[in-house]
Amino acid sequence: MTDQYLTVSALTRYIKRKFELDQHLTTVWLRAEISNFKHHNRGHMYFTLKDDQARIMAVMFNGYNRALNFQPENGMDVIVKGQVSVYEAQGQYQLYVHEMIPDGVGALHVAYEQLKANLEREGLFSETRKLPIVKFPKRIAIVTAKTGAAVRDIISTIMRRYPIVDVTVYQTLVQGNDAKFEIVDRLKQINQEASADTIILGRGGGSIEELWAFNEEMVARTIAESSIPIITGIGHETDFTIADFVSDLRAPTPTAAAELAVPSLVEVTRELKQLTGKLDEQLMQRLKDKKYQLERLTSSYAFKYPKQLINEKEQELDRMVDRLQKASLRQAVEKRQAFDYLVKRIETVDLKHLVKQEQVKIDQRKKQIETNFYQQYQRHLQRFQTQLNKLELLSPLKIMQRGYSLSYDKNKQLVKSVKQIVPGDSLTLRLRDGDLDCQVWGIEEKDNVTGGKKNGERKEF
Amino acid sequence: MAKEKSFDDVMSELENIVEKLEKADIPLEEAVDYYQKGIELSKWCDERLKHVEDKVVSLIDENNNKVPLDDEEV
Amino acid sequence: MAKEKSFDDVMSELENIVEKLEKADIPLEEAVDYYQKGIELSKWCDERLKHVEDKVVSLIDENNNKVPLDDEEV
Amino acid sequence: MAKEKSFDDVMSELENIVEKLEKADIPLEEAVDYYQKGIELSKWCDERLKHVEDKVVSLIDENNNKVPLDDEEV
Amino acid sequence: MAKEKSFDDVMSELENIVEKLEKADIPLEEAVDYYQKGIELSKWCDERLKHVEDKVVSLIDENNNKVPLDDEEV
Amino acid sequence: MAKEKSFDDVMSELENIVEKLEKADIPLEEAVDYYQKGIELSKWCDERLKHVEDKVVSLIDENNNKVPLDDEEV
Amino acid sequence: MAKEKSFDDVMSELENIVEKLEKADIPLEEAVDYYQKGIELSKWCDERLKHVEDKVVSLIDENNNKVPLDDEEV
Repeated sequence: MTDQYLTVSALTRYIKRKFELDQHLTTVWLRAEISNFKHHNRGHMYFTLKDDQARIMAVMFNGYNRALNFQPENGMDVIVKGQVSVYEAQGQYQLYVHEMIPDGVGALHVAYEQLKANLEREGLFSETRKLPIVKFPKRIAIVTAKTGAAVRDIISTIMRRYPIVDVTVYQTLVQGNDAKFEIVDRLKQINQEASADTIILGRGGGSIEELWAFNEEMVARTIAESSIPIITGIGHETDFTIADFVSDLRAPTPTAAAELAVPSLVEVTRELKQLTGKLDEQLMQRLKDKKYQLERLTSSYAFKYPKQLINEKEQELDRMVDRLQKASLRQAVEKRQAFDYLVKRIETVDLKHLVKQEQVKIDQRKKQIETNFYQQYQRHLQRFQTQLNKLELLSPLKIMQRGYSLSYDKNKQLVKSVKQIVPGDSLTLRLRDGDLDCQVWGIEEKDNVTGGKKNGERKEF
Repeated sequence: MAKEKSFDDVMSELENIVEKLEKADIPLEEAVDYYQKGIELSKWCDERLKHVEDKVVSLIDENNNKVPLDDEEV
Repeated sequence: MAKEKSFDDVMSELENIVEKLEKADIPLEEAVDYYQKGIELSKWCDERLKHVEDKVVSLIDENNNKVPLDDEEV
Repeated sequence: MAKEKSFDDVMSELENIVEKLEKADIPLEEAVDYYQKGIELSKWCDERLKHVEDKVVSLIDENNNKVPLDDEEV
Repeated sequence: MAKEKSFDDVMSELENIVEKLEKADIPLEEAVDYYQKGIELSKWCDERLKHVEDKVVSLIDENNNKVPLDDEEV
Repeated sequence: MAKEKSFDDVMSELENIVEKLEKADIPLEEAVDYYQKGIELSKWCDERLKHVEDKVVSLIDENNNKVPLDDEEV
Repeated sequence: MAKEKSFDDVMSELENIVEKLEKADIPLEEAVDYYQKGIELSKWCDERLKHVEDKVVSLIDENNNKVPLDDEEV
């Protein structure tokens, strides 16, 4: 069960959120009487707003009340703008006042604020739709009252600064109910006639009610529609009219509007002189630049010393020719060296020596042949002599030296038997030291070898 | 130069030309052309400024009549 | 050289040629051609500049008669 | 030699030949041919250079007459 | 000897012969034949070389007359 | 003896004969024959060598006359 | 004696005879025959040898006459 109960804080915060989410309560315009006013020494204002039947607690914090141009007091009727919210600590709803004006002019202010808000929303105050002010106008139209300080201030200022401009004053009412219609007509007229390149809309200072024509919507819209730039100079520095917001340029005073509308002739002349001077200066500078550029180019190394281009090639060619000749000579020299080396090698081949060697060989062979042959010959000779010696030693003729002789018949046959012989045969009797030719006279046969006579038979020649 | 041109336009033009001439890389011929044009414009402006006439301040009254404003008034 | 060519175009051309000439490895014949062309172009530029200078001086004289500027500047 | 050949082309050709000659193992007859060709090419280059030099000198003279630069430099 | 033979071919032939001649065991008659051939070839080579040398020298002389280089170098 | 026979062949033959004559048991007539043959061959060799020598001398002379190299060397 | 007979054959025969003669018991008449034969053979051999000698001498003479080489060497 206890879960269903809220804390007071939660409830209060909930209620506060509800207040803050309500669009009607976030911006409230209220007309009321002040009571219980207390200006806290820290700057905040606390008071009650009431009417015949009801009251509401209100606070205006320091940051807001500083802009007030009057001192609120009890019993004063005021118009306030603010937001309703909850002061949690006290569980109290109250009005947090942002703006406050005394009632009476209050209605005008509301209208002013509402128109301002509308036109702003429409974009009429946008800087982008503002026309540029002509710097050197030829004709200026002044829309203001025929008499009064404003028109005098404007004309004298223009004539002092820029006397070459045409000035036309378009007389108009600047206060009262009809003022807005005249102002609108004049502005339209000037636009139709295209009789000016700048319009000054001016009026001297006054109360908000006196300046009210310049807060009228039709004036504001006419200003916005103008194809000629409009400078407003209305009231004093602190006065901001709707016309000021819509105009192409707002001046704080009529005199200031005149100053903004035209340049000073002295300044213009000075400016022209400066520009003309710059013209000369710049052209000379450009010429100088170009000259310098040209000089820089024509004095560049390659351009200034064109022979250098050739010189390098000359050197290159010289080097190449050098290399060509060296290489060619070297080729010839190397071939010559190789050739000479071969020739030398041929020449070191000693053919004569070879011939001599061969000759020596031949001679050796010849000698060997002779020697060998001689040895052979000697061998044969020795063999022969050995046999010859032996033969001589064995010669049977030596036996005959002891007195023997050998008889040979006429046929040179050794006579070994008497029977080989008949008397009368010739015999050769070989003795040791010669032969005897003999004739057989008689034959006497003997027995055998014993030497006995055989039958004593004797044959005679 | 056409008379219709405003002093304002011509001064702007002149200023424009000076700005262009101030650029270092502007071609020579263009620079000369600009210069020539600039001289012309400055002459025109000069003449314009010298030619200060006494301007009459006129008043368009309630009846839309154009009347010269009394000097005393101004 | 055609009159239509602008000074700056010709200067660019000249600069181009100088750059090419400054390269060490440019072929001989090309180098000479470039040089010849460069001489031609530089003459043209020089004449152009002189011509412009003369023109400017005459413009300034003309100008000075009407709008006297500082003499030292011109 | 055809006139269309550029100096640098011929120099390259010459260098080519020289490089070949600088190789140790080239046959004699080839070496002689290369050498003869090399001499021919070098003569051509020489004439070309002389021709070009004359041209440059005449260009410089011409240039100096019309656009006098520093005399010592050129 | 046929003109078509190159110097280097003949040098190879000559070298071949020299190597053969340098062998200790070469028969006498072969040696004589080789020697004779070698003499013949060396004469041919010598003439060839002289011709080339004359040519190179004369071309260099001729060249030096036209393109004087450093005397020490050539 | 046939001319086709080479000097070296004949020298071999000659050596052969020497070896044969060195054998102890060679019959006299054979020895004589060998001897005769040997003498003959050695004569042939002599003549041949003489001929070769003449040729060598003439070749050397010829060489020296036509290709004069360093005199000390030849 | 037939010419076909070799010196060695004849020498063998001679040796044979000498051997026979060396035998003590050979009859005188036989010995005389052998001896006689031996003498004959030895004469032949002697002639043969002389003949060989003559031939050698003539060959040497011939050789020396026709191919006179270094005197010391031969």
